Amino acid sequence: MKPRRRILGLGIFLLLVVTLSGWVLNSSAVAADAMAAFDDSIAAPHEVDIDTGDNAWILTSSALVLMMTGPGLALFYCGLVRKKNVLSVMMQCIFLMGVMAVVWAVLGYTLAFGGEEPWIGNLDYLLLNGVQGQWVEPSQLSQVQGDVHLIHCRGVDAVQVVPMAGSIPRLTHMLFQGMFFIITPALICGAFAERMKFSAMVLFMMLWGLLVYCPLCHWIWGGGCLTFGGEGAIAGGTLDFAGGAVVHISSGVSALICALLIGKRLGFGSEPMPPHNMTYTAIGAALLWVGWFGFNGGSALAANSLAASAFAVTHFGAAAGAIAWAGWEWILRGKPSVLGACSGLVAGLAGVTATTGYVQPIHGILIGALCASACYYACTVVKNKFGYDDSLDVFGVHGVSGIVGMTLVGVFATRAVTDPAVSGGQPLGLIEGGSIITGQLATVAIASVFSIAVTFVLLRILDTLIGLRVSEKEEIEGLDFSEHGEEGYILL
Amino acid sequence: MKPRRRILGLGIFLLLVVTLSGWVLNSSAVAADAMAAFDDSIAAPHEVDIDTGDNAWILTSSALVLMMTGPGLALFYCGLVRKKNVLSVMMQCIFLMGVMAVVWAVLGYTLAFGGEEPWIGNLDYLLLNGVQGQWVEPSQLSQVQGDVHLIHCRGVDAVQVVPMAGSIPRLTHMLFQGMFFIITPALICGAFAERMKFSAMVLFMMLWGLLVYCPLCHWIWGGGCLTFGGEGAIAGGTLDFAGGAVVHISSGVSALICALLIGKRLGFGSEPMPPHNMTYTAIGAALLWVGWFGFNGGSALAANSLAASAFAVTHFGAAAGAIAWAGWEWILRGKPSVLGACSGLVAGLAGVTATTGYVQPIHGILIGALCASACYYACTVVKNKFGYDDSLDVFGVHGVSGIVGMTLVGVFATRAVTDPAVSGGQPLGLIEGGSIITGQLATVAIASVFSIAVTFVLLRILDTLIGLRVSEKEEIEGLDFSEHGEEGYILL
Amino acid sequence: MKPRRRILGLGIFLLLVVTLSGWVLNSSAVAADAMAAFDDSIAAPHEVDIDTGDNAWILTSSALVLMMTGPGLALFYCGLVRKKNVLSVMMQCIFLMGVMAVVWAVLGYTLAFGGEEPWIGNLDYLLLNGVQGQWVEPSQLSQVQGDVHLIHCRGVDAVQVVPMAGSIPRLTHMLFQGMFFIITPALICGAFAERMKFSAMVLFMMLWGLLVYCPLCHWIWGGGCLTFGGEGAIAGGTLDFAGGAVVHISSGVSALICALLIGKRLGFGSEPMPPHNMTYTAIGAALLWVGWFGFNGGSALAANSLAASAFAVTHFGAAAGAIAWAGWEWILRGKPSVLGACSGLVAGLAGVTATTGYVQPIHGILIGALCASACYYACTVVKNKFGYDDSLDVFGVHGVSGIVGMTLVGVFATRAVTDPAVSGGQPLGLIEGGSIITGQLATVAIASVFSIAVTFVLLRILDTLIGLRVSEKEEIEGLDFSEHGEEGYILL
Amino acid sequence: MKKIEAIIRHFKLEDVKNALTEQGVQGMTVTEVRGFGRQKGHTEMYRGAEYQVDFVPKIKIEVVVPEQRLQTVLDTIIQSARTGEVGDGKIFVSDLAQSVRIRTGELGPEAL
Amino acid sequence: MKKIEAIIRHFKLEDVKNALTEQGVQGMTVTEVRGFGRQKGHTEMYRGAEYQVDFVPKIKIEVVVPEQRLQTVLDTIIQSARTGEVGDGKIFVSDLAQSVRIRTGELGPEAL
Amino acid sequence: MKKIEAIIRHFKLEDVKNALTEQGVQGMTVTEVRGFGRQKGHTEMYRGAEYQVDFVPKIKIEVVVPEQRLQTVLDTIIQSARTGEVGDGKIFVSDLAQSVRIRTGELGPEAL
Ligand SMILES: Nc1ncnc2c1ncn2[C@@H]1O[C@H](COP(=O)(O)OP(=O)(O)O)[C@@H](O)[C@H]1O
Ligand SMILES: Nc1ncnc2c1ncn2[C@@H]1O[C@H](COP(=O)(O)OP(=O)(O)O)[C@@H](O)[C@H]1O
Ligand SMILES: Nc1ncnc2c1ncn2[C@@H]1O[C@H](COP(=O)(O)OP(=O)(O)O)[C@@H](O)[C@H]1O
Repeated sequence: MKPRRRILGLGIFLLLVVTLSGWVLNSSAVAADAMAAFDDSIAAPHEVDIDTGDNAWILTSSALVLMMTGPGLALFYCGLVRKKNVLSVMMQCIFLMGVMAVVWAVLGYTLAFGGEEPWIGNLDYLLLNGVQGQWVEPSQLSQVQGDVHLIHCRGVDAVQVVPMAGSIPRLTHMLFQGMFFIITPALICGAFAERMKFSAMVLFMMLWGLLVYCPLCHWIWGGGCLTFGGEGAIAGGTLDFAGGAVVHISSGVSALICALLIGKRLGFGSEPMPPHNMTYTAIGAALLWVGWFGFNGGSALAANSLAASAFAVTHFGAAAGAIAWAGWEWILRGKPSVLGACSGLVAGLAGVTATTGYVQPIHGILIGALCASACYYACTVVKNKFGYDDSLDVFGVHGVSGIVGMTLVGVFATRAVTDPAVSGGQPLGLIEGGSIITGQLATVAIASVFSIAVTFVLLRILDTLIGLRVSEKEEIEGLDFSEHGEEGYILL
Repeated sequence: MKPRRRILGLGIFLLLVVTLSGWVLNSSAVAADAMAAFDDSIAAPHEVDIDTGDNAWILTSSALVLMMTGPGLALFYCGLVRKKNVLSVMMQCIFLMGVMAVVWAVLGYTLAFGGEEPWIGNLDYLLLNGVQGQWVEPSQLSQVQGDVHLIHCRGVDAVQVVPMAGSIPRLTHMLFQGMFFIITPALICGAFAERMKFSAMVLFMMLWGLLVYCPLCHWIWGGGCLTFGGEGAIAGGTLDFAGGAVVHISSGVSALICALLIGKRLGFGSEPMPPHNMTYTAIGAALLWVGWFGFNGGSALAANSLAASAFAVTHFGAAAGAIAWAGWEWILRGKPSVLGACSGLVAGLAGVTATTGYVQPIHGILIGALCASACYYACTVVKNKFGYDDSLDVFGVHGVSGIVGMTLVGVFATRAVTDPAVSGGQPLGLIEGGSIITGQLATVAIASVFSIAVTFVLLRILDTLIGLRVSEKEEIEGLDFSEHGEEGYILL
Repeated sequence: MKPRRRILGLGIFLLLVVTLSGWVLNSSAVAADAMAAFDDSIAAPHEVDIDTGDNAWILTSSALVLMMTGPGLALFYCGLVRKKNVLSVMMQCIFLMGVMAVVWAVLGYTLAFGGEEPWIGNLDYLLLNGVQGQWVEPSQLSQVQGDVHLIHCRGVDAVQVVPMAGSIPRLTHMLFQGMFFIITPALICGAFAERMKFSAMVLFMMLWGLLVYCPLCHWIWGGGCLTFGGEGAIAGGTLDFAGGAVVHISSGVSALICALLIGKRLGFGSEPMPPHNMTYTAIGAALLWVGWFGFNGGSALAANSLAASAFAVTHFGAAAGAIAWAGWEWILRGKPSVLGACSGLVAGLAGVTATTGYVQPIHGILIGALCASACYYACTVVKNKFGYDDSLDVFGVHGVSGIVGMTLVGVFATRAVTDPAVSGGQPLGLIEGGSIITGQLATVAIASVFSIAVTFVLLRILDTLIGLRVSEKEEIEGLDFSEHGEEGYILL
Repeated sequence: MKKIEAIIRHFKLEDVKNALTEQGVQGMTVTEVRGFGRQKGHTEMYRGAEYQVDFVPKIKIEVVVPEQRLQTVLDTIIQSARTGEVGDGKIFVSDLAQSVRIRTGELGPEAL
Repeated sequence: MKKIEAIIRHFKLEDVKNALTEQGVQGMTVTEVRGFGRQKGHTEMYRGAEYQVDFVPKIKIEVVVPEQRLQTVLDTIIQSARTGEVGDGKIFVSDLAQSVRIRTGELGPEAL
Repeated sequence: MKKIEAIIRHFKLEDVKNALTEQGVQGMTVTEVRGFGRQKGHTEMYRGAEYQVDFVPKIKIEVVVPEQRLQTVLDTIIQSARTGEVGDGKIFVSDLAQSVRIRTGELGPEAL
């Protein structure tokens, strides 16, 4: 077993190294080619300025969103498992920060944001070409495509070309979006905590990112077939400000499939499996709240009034979620718990995510409370009824509130908040007489079915190839030692 | 007892839900009314632009200030209690993040910043009306009050109206100030740690926020009767840059009243009650330092030179505080302790808070050292003399350094730093020949007396109604289980 | 022994207090003098505007970099030692945050950035004169030197003068650079963890900062003898964007000297000394990753495209580093470990630091992987061969990747990214046909030799004067109690 | 009365407790211990440092029983704690001179 | 010599220690244990999962005393550890064959 | 068979374990305990509150040995655990009525 695994690891690793080195070293060449291939009809690059305030905010937001995965989610999740698996959960988060970042740079970003084809991005941004800076001779300048910022150099004709996305460098856009590509798969880890093989997890997530996340992201944000008001968009397209469908539905329903296919933890249902360190979970939840300001506020892609409004919806959604969940516990069980407040705030946050740029901050309170209440029901009643082991309630929290939140966009969205370039000044949500709710419901369905299907197929294939689960002995021993050879705490 | 409590919780919760839903659903209507009620004499809205840099900085600062409460203060405090109460302290912080945020949106902001009446804000901003965006028909545009930013929509006459506060959206202002409304009550929790009933705590804090914080905030920052240089301001008004009086004196002296009225912990004085996890306290202190940059630096409400200067005073105040407290320990006891350094840096930070926008950064060193020294004396000598159980030294640290800091503004404030629109180019502190110190001392007295009085009355009422303290049995068992049904660590 | 130590502490502390108070209180006077001494030939101050976006970003970055030391590095390091020394490591980080901040304000900044002499800064900025704001009468305005921003006051002739550094206040520049002055010595603490005397540590670091860091910083960043393209610069000067040499080589090689001179921990090699809390180490590593965005991205000193590019290189360097180190473990030992991933990401981050503003983001992947691989080799093979006890591998991680990173600047640096004002449009790295690599190698050599020499002398002197190491009994007992009188965890 | 001390595997605690409860045992005391024995520990690797963990986490159960129930209890523990692999643990039995219930002051088997 | 093992409530440790010290007891050894007995544990609830905590944290005090002081020490413990509610704990007494002070090699009661 | 309980200093565990292993001892069980004795604890100071830590962290080693090896084992422990300063600890020896190896059901010295 050991040597087999070792060889496998070796194989993957070498593959990665070789491919990457090849690509990276070729990238300059590719860049030149790519440029030569540009359409001559475009006369001169379209110059735009960088807004330093916008750039400052989106860079800050990018840092905040990375912080959500590590240490935020890592703490939130690792506190909930048993002590013997604490490191395995942290490792999943931290290693995914590494792997998904590289996959994004190499292939993910271009699949999600390259061109505006309906189904999937093109390869224009492969290996960050056309994203990172270029040094361009005057003769080739006319071939530079898209919005750019030009930095001239005294006494030299050639010019530094900075590809732009709105008022910020495209690199900033790529970074910010890349942080979503990390946290979304990391969320899924909660479903199969304490039993999935690390190697299978890594492979699954790489593929899931490219085959589930990138298409969804392209459809909804990258100019694809669900773009709101886009020509030929399905059901008129959808409003999903910061990832109700792209992030939470996709990860939530995939998590459910994982939980079902990978099976329950040994002893689930018979043995107690209480959180080993609720203080970590609480710290993690607080960090998620803070980081989510970047997640949602940054999704305005500028430091404008929309960012402020999205920030406010986020804040009130989290607040109301915490009160609602802990409140239900207080009423139904007599005691509000820390885990309740933390689960509720995360549910509130996940729930408002889709809505943040479209609804009034004061409505954030209602939306957050509704989402958290739905999740409370899902995690306490529904889950117990069906008996699946979605260990850290990824579906119960993210899946459910993603669905509820996406739906509520159709109710509460208002042109008083929404970017007029998006709303076109037309009424949006039911409350102001709009009818975007059909597009919202269609998107919920599409995102769910698509994620379920691809996840199912991926897991089946990986199960056949390398197996998804550690051995029974390893599971009893704990993944910290069996998968990583370490111990979490040596406090004696 | 249990059913009684349950019913109570239920009552409160339902009340909250009902009130909120009512209010929230009515808010659009209210908005229209409010607008209709505007004075016709105002011809057209006063347009201002958003400065994206300023907005980016204040949004970032808001995130930092929330981070101060959770996980910052939560860690700082929870490390200092006994293991059996670790979660109860975290829960107080996290639940207050939820409750105070909602109270602020509904009522707090308007009481603090609505209009410039001398005693309390008006209800202009109730439920965030006039704070969040509006969609306004051209015919009603003339009725829009205050500074606004207008976002036009191609081909549509109506316009999106963004209420402004200086160069940032009013929503950003509301958010930033709202984070103060969370941390200030959270600070008080240190006084009654390990023994106060959770339900009583929640009710107390909601009322305290509305009845102590909002008035004080309005008087000093909201154009009320202590506005510096304001017409008819008491004693000429006061300079309190980021909350020496509004935050630290108010919470510090209220904490003392809490400690006195709620009484000592069982075993206080006879049993050892050492901090159960100094590493948490140290992490928390470091996060407080980092977050305080947003607290003080953000109080410039812009990313200007004043923000930089306030940031610098903060940094040096914390640094000097850490050195001073640990230094006194080193001299007087032979060993500098981690808790000493952490207490000192927090004392330094709390101390410079009032001064940050008015004094030279290099003077921050002196002010931080003085405040930390005063707090050291208060926490080691004074407290032991009087024997009250201010469990985590909220008064000894925040109260004392709030008072010392507010006083030192009168000594060190200088027009070389202060916004000229505030100083009017006149000398301020004693050192440069000014005489604002009378206003400073008056404010210290007013803020202290007011906070003490209201806190006293509130606690007495709550004590009669629902009782402030858990039962003896629950206290021995620990609040983690008795109040929240959970355990902090399961490390075996 | 005790009284001797106490007296010593007392002495140092008093010295500090006295000196500081004297200086601080004199500073206004000094300021006036300094101004009077200005050259009359300069006619009027050179006015520049503050870019609020740039200022927002650099203030945010400053906060992020402080967060790297506390709680970032504090957690990363303290998790790796034994439980009995956990607080001693935290204390080193937190106390250094205090001490180095004050030393920087008083003397450090001016030594590093005062004037452009080749060897060391002048005293223009002593005690923050010429850095913080000034209130200047019109008659003296002509004597104000350097770039400034002027804030006028209605109805008053005098003006508030804000010294500038580019588009940000000089105070912001001072703050940002001051955070580097904290983390660089803090890094060294890993070398002598679990055995160095706290008093000796404090003195050593103060001197090291002034005598090693400040000169290096001045040579490379402050206009000194290693300024890239500077007149008479050694070997043409060097490109070190965010501190490959200034921070990582300097701290890394000094750490090695510390480890050698202070000697091994008792029981090193015979007793197991496993990390007592890998969860802390992982949290710390994640926070370092997040904070490093400020470290490298902020080194653009603006929120421009260079900042975005540096941010991206940082991200991919960390990612590739984590994959590489954990990958080598997976191949060679069969299991990827959390400590491996964390060490790798830190090695990647340290490695790309020098390169971030000069290389393509996609190359960051390669550079990060190379640096982490070199560090893996250094920490596993080289270290075991030589048998020194660089307890937390400061040399193996920071020294090695500093050296590799600085060298790789010479390979990968490109004018497609580099600020054209620096590159002058000329090819830089080997790959694009440039030849800056000589300057890079020269700087590696100079920085190493200089740091080694000064560190060696400093330690020898301090050893003679007060001794570097705690007694054997204290070491066995643990530094938490013996040096600070506290316990880390009381979890029973 | 006899005092039974059983060193068992961590994850067998629930099983043993349930089995004993079914046999009518009303009380026991459990301690976290670390065991050294034929079951070898494992090797952990932190960066360059290899390190042998000789001690394996175990659970010690202490049950005091009246003489006559000794054998049943022993058998119950053996059955419920056994996996058949090295490291299942030991049971040690010793005599007890006296036992007291603090609450009531009851002595001997009554106190159990 | 007799070995006394007392299982007591956590928060009674200080009291018992002080009472024993007053009786001239010069040494004891304390262990964190978890007890199962008539005092039922409690139910914790984590999201949807209910979970019964059967084991209650207790403290085990071990004191070795010369035969003649046995009764005094027993009485002292009983008095200082009693609250009168279920869960006050037990005291177990057994014979000791020998005791040694490692530092000096002293044997028997001298070693205590 | 005899049961040896040794209370030793924390940092002596490795030494004692190695010494015993050399003497052919194949198993032992180790517990974290806190000791109260002639070796006084220390005073910790948290802000204004002084607080006396009476209990010192110690290690308890339990080894069950056949009668005839008792003396060797005792000597080995005494030698390897001694520093000569107050607080080196104690060794307590008691009789064991029976021992069982759970895996095999072996009894008596065979079970060790
Ligand atoms: N002589 C002994 N004295 C005390 N405890 C022992 C002794 N031998 C073994 N043990 C305990 O029993 C546990 C299991 O013993 P081990 O030899 O590993 O397996 P097995 O009992 O299956 O042969 C050990 O981890 C240790 O805690
Ligand atoms: N038969 C037993 N053997 C060993 N320990 C026991 C036994 N019975 C009880 N105990 C210990 O004594 C503690 C108190 O016993 P319990 O039955 O709860 O209360 P009480 O002693 O007041 O009747 C238990 O938690 C357990 O640690
Ligand atoms: N009478 C006793 N009963 C049980 N344990 C004891 C007794 N006396 C001492 N001990 C244990 O032995 C340890 C060492 O004893 P101490 O008196 O401090 O030093 P020494 O053995 O060198 O005289 C104590 O910490 C305690 O754990």
